[in-house]
Amino acid sequence: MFKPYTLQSRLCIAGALVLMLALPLITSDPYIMHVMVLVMIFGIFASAWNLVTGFAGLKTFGHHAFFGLGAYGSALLSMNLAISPWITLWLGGLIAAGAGFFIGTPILRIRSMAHVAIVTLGFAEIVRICIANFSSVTRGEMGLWGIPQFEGFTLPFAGPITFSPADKVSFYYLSLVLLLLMLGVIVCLMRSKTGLAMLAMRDGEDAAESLGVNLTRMKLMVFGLSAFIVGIAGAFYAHYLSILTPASVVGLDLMISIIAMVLVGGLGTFTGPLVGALVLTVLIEAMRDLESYRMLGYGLLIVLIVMYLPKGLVTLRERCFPRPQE
Amino acid sequence: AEVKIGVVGPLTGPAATSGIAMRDAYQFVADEVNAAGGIDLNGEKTTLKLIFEDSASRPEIGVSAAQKLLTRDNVDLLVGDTFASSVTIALMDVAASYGKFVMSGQPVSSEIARKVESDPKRFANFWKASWNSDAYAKAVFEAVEGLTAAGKFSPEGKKIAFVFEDTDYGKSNTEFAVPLFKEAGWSEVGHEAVPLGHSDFYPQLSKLRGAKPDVLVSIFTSVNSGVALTRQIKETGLDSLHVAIYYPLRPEFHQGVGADSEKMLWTPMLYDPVNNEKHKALFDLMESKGVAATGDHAQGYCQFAMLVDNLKRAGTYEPAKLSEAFAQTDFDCYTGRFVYDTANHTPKIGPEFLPVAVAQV
Amino acid sequence: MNLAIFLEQILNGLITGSMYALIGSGIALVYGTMKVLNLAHGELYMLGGYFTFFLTVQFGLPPYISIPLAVAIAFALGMLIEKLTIEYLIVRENWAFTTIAATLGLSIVLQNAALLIFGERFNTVPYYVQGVMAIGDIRLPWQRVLIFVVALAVIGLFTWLLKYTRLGWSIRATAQDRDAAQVVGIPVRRVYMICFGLAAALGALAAAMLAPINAISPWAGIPVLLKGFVVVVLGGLGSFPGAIAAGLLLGVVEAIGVQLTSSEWRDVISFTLMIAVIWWRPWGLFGKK
Amino acid sequence: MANVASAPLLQVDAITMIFGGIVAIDNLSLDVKQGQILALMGPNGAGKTTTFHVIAGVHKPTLGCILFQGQDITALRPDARCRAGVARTFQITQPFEQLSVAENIMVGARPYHSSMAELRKASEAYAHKVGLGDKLNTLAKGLSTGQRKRLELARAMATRPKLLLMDEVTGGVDMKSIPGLIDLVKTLRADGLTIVLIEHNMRVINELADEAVFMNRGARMVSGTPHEVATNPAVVELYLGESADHGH
Amino acid sequence: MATDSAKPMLDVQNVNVIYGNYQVLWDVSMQAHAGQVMAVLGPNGSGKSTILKAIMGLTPVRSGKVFLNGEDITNRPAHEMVARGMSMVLERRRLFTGMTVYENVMLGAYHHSVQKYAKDRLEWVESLFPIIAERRDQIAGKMSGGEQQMVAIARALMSKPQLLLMDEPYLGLTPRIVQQIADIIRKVNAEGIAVIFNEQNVKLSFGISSHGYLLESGRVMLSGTGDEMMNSDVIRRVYLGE
Ligand SMILES: Nc1ncnc2c1ncn2[C@@H]1O[C@H](COP(=O)(O)OP(=O)(O)OP(=O)(O)O)[C@@H](O)[C@H]1O
Ligand SMILES: Nc1ncnc2c1ncn2[C@@H]1O[C@H](COP(=O)(O)OP(=O)(O)OP(=O)(O)O)[C@@H](O)[C@H]1O
Ligand SMILES: CC(C)C[C@H](N)C(=O)O
Ligand SMILES: [Mg+2]
Ligand SMILES: [Mg+2]
Repeated sequence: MFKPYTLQSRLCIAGALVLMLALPLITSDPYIMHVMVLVMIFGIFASAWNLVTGFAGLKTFGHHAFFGLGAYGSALLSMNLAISPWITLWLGGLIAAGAGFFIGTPILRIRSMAHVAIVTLGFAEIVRICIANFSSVTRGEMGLWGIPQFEGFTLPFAGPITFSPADKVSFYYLSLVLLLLMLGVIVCLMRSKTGLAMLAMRDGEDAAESLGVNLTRMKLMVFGLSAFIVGIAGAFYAHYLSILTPASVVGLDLMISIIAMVLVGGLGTFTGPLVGALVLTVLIEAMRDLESYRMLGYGLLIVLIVMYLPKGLVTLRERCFPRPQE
Repeated sequence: AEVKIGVVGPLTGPAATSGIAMRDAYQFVADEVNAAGGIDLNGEKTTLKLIFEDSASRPEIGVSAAQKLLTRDNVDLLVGDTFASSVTIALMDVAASYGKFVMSGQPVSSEIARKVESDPKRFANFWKASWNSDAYAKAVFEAVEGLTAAGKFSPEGKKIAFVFEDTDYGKSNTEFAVPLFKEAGWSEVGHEAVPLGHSDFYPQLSKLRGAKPDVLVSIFTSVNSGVALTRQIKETGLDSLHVAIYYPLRPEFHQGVGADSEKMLWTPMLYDPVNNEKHKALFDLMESKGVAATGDHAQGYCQFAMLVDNLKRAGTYEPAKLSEAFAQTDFDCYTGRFVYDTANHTPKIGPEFLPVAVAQV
Repeated sequence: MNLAIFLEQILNGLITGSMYALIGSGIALVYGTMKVLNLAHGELYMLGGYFTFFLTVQFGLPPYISIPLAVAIAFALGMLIEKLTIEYLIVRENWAFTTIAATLGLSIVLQNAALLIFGERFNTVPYYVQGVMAIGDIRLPWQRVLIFVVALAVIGLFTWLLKYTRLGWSIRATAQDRDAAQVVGIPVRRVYMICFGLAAALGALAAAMLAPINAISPWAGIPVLLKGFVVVVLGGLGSFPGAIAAGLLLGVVEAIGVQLTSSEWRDVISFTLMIAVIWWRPWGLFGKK
Repeated sequence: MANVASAPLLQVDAITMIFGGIVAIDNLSLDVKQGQILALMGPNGAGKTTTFHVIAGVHKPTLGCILFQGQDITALRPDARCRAGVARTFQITQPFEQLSVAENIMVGARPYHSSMAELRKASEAYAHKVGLGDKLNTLAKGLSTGQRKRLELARAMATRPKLLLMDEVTGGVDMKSIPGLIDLVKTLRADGLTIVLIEHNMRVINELADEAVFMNRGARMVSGTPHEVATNPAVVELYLGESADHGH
Repeated sequence: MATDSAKPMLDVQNVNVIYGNYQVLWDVSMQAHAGQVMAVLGPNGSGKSTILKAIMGLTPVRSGKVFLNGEDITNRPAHEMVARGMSMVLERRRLFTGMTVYENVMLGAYHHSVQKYAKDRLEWVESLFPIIAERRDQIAGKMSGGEQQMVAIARALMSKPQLLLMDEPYLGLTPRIVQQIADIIRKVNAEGIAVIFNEQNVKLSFGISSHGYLLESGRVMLSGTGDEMMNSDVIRRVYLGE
């Protein structure tokens, strides 16, 4: 993880980037664009969850709270205070980060994985119920709609860019920019000394502490950052789909599918969450033809992937082309 | 020729019961129509092709489904969601931006109607096939008033309590009912929202026994909750008048509670094949093709038949023309007569339209 | 609020709590011994409910035969599932997460298999014992009393089993160090299988006891799982007496929460309680540091 | 006698540590002077490791306090003590299993290098010093007992401490490498490092320690030069047994 | 001293062990006879622990065979070994850290074929290590390093093994206890039990062992009797670094 990029990996990254940039030129089928936008939203979410769980070793099951807070926060700010979604996007992230610090504090003391999982899950349930119950503000389960879209603008060469449900391509590029930005933050962090200290904390808190790693600061930092990123993803989702219901953005279902993505893709790797988000989102769409067998097949595939590729899909390459031990 | 109709509804997840029933009912109608050679559209005999997609009751999955139907399958019109209001609200926008005609199925949320009213131009080609959430509230209120007037029921303290499912459905019903009763001098002594599928009501019932309401209104989509509440009311000996919304129309309810449902009121009496001859006719019709029809089937059947009828009258699936036909709908079906309120694209309710009937067991 | 209602609420809470405890105990068994967070426990519960339903309602067997039978089937099914999936994963190095993923996948599979096989309808089972127990103003059906008694008895039995039997020792030893357990002659693979089977049996028993109250459907397992987890964590992982106490506590807090505020805040109250407890005692109410 | 003026680098001031009913440390005081190597000896369960835990901040002592460079550090967390200059190894080794040997050491050396490449180079140098030069890219979970002990030492050294606490670092290390480790420690001392070590290997103690403290049941029993301690009849009886020459 | 030298109790033939794609053992062969104490020597990382684990069945053997009393036990699960009379002290103590000392020790006699010895043996190990009786109900993981090592050894002795594998049994123990354990090894050995152990200190090793093998980089470099080994140049060079 801390070695310089090899030529091969540079080429892979460049290739993937070019492909992502060029995709709308190949096909601008709105359905494909829509699925890809979802892939990228979930990719951001999954990467941020992987940051706390895979890299920092804090096994939380409650990150959907931050997604929901980001989404509702941004939506309500832009609706009620008439602030541009371009700004509330970041405010949504900040709200989520605040909540991240808040719930990060009690879990500082907890070392058992299951406890962290349950405490965060409980917190997310509290958030969901509160959003559902304060229906005078959030309209509760009836769903918040009428969320403003991003304002359009004019790009020097490309002409006017607009954001409406039919403009999938502009959403595609916007989400791609966000994804790259967030991913850049995560990669830079993890390849830095802070990242190293974080991995050390994951593998042994006592030893890390004895080597000068401030666990409290580290945990709060990573929790806040990850919540911020998830909050941004949530805020983008709100302005993209323009309907929010507590069950769909703070529901356990959402968290479960994110967890599945990361585990299937490969926990504790950079590409794993992205691969997982891509594969599972596309898979669940591709299996629409299986009709009532769809979810059955989906679950079965998760089990099989986990059993035969226990470190996730990202290890597939090494499976196929094993590299000699150095 | 063939007209492609995309249908989005919950085929998995906790609402799958209804979603699957809706799917079967729609297909039933389509098969009937196709067996008769189809309908005349744009001057051609046209058969109906239904393409179903799952929404799992989740907006983003529903939007994906709609997106796929509209672009991949290139459907000519869309029905969605067949059951969940939140999905309908989400895909209204998507569909509007493609300029296709959209009808929703069972969703009742008044938010949908409100959204139509908020931007009539944008949603000119969206029509709702079920009434608004306030319908039940009115029905309950009128039923209680009616019983009192007839001297069959005497509310001493005029106290009312609600136990409802913590969903859009449960909450909005309660929200509409409370002011009606309050205006008539009632006071609300219980307001208990429980999670979907909840089944242990002892704490709520203990609390209510202390509050002694005259009327207890319960609102669930999950039959499980309905059965449990009804039974536990009996067990704990709470003697309020129990008015149940929606869930008793599911056959499992009667299986589950047996005699414990005595004396309770329920609405909507959408479907009662035992006592209602029209419903019986529909039941027999579907039974002959091997479908054991439930209330969901009945609604699905009539909603879709109404859509087909409108297609026939419009002679095209072109959105503007079809919407014109919808505005003039007057379609009599087994469950009632569809006539639209053109202000909010919602079918009218009432004895002469779609009856939101109240019945006593 | 007068005293009678207060007492009645505590009683309600105790009974609900005993159900939570029964559900939590299966999760606690697997987590406490195998360190596997079994996300498919809810589905094992759900299947147990279906077995009970079919044996009792469809085949008309009396409950004292159908319930043990359903529990036995669940035991076998649990062992089979373990044999087919967990067994391969648990020997690998990153098992803590792969097992979560696998049980997550399994839960989706089982839910949808149940949907395909049993259909989407809700099914109920008649009460096993009829009649209502009345003490003064308080009325409780015997069915609920039965649940309470069974829950306490079963969890008591398991506590004893883990602490004092050879099987119990081997389960605990395997949990702590797989290699060391093998070295002293414990057949760890079989222990894992039995463990998972027992957990499935506990889930099925919970479902069988609750089937007359909670209808059975393919989705019946989901809400159950969450409450089960809360109980397990609150009570201290892997601690059976802890699971009982936490279950009862949670039940009582919920009931009183309903009494004092309204039902929509019930879960907020119980989760806040949980977080507070864990903040105060991170190892749970009864677990060890 | 010589440096009356210079206060000790580390002062363990009358600490007592009680776990449940077990008194692990019983009113123990230690003074460790700058540049000194102090050996902590004692039978199994005497409280040596616990003393290290208390100095390094893993446990807060039930009674007493710890002074480092004249400052009371009893309230500091372990990471703050590390930054203040206290490093330690673990008797029951705790490598970061998913990180490579080089990365393990890099964690310790973090504060001293701004670029990752430099950090890595510095860490590799430490690995070579303890004899792990051929295992740089092996994940720590694949290390053998002796290799783990070496890694502990390298990691602690990489924090560039003022005070190094070594808990049985040579236990499990092969005999061939022990002289090298002894030399390594000697050069560390020559660079001004102060060391407290726990050892059961008398040869290592004799070669390295300026002073030895023999603990029993949590309290200081005998102290003096290593030779004095090793020849004390009570120590022989309690600790060394018949063959007092064990380990030579 | 060796009885029936024709038929070794344990016969390891050309064992290869590979972790991932790193080969740890290369064609290792060794024999042990009943009543023999055998030392496995070698620098760190030479594969001493690995060969013991391979014999016990804790590490998969890629190729080669392990025979116990003439029976092929290659890659048989470890728990069966107890019934066949084998027992092992794992490296780095490996106790059931969350269970009590008593439970740890008693689990040593878990297997039904050895359960009958449990009571007598418990008394015996308690007399060897008084700390076991003193700390009966302490959680094993909270003991000191040396105390844990004693519990680990006691646990291995509980099953009255025929062949005892000990991986660095002296690690972290004070000299006095080391002597005590050496005495124990001698004593059990006198009852006809074979002991294979792995220890860094050559003198200590050959104080009690009759025979030894020297491993280097996963290969057997040398084997022979204690005296032969002690005086060999290879040992001096490879192992003692002299
Ligand atoms: N966390 C704890 N809880 C309870 N008892 C403990 C704990 N830590 C240590 N002890 C006890 O305190 C005593 C001292 O332990 P310590 O680890 O300091 O011994 P030591 O001198 O390092 O011994 P060794 O040479 O065996 O490593 C031991 O009897 C041990 O059982
Ligand atoms: N899981 C593993 N993955 C990769 N390499 C491993 C693994 N386990 C052991 N090794 C390597 O195999 C070699 C032999 O290890 P082993 O534990 O047998 O050594 P040892 O002779 O017991 O050493 P020591 O004296 O330090 O205990 C070591 O170099 C070690 O790094
Ligand atoms: C009664 C049901 C048909 C209501 C439906 N769940 C909705 O969302 O509106
Ligand atoms: Mg120690
Ligand atoms: Mg070793």
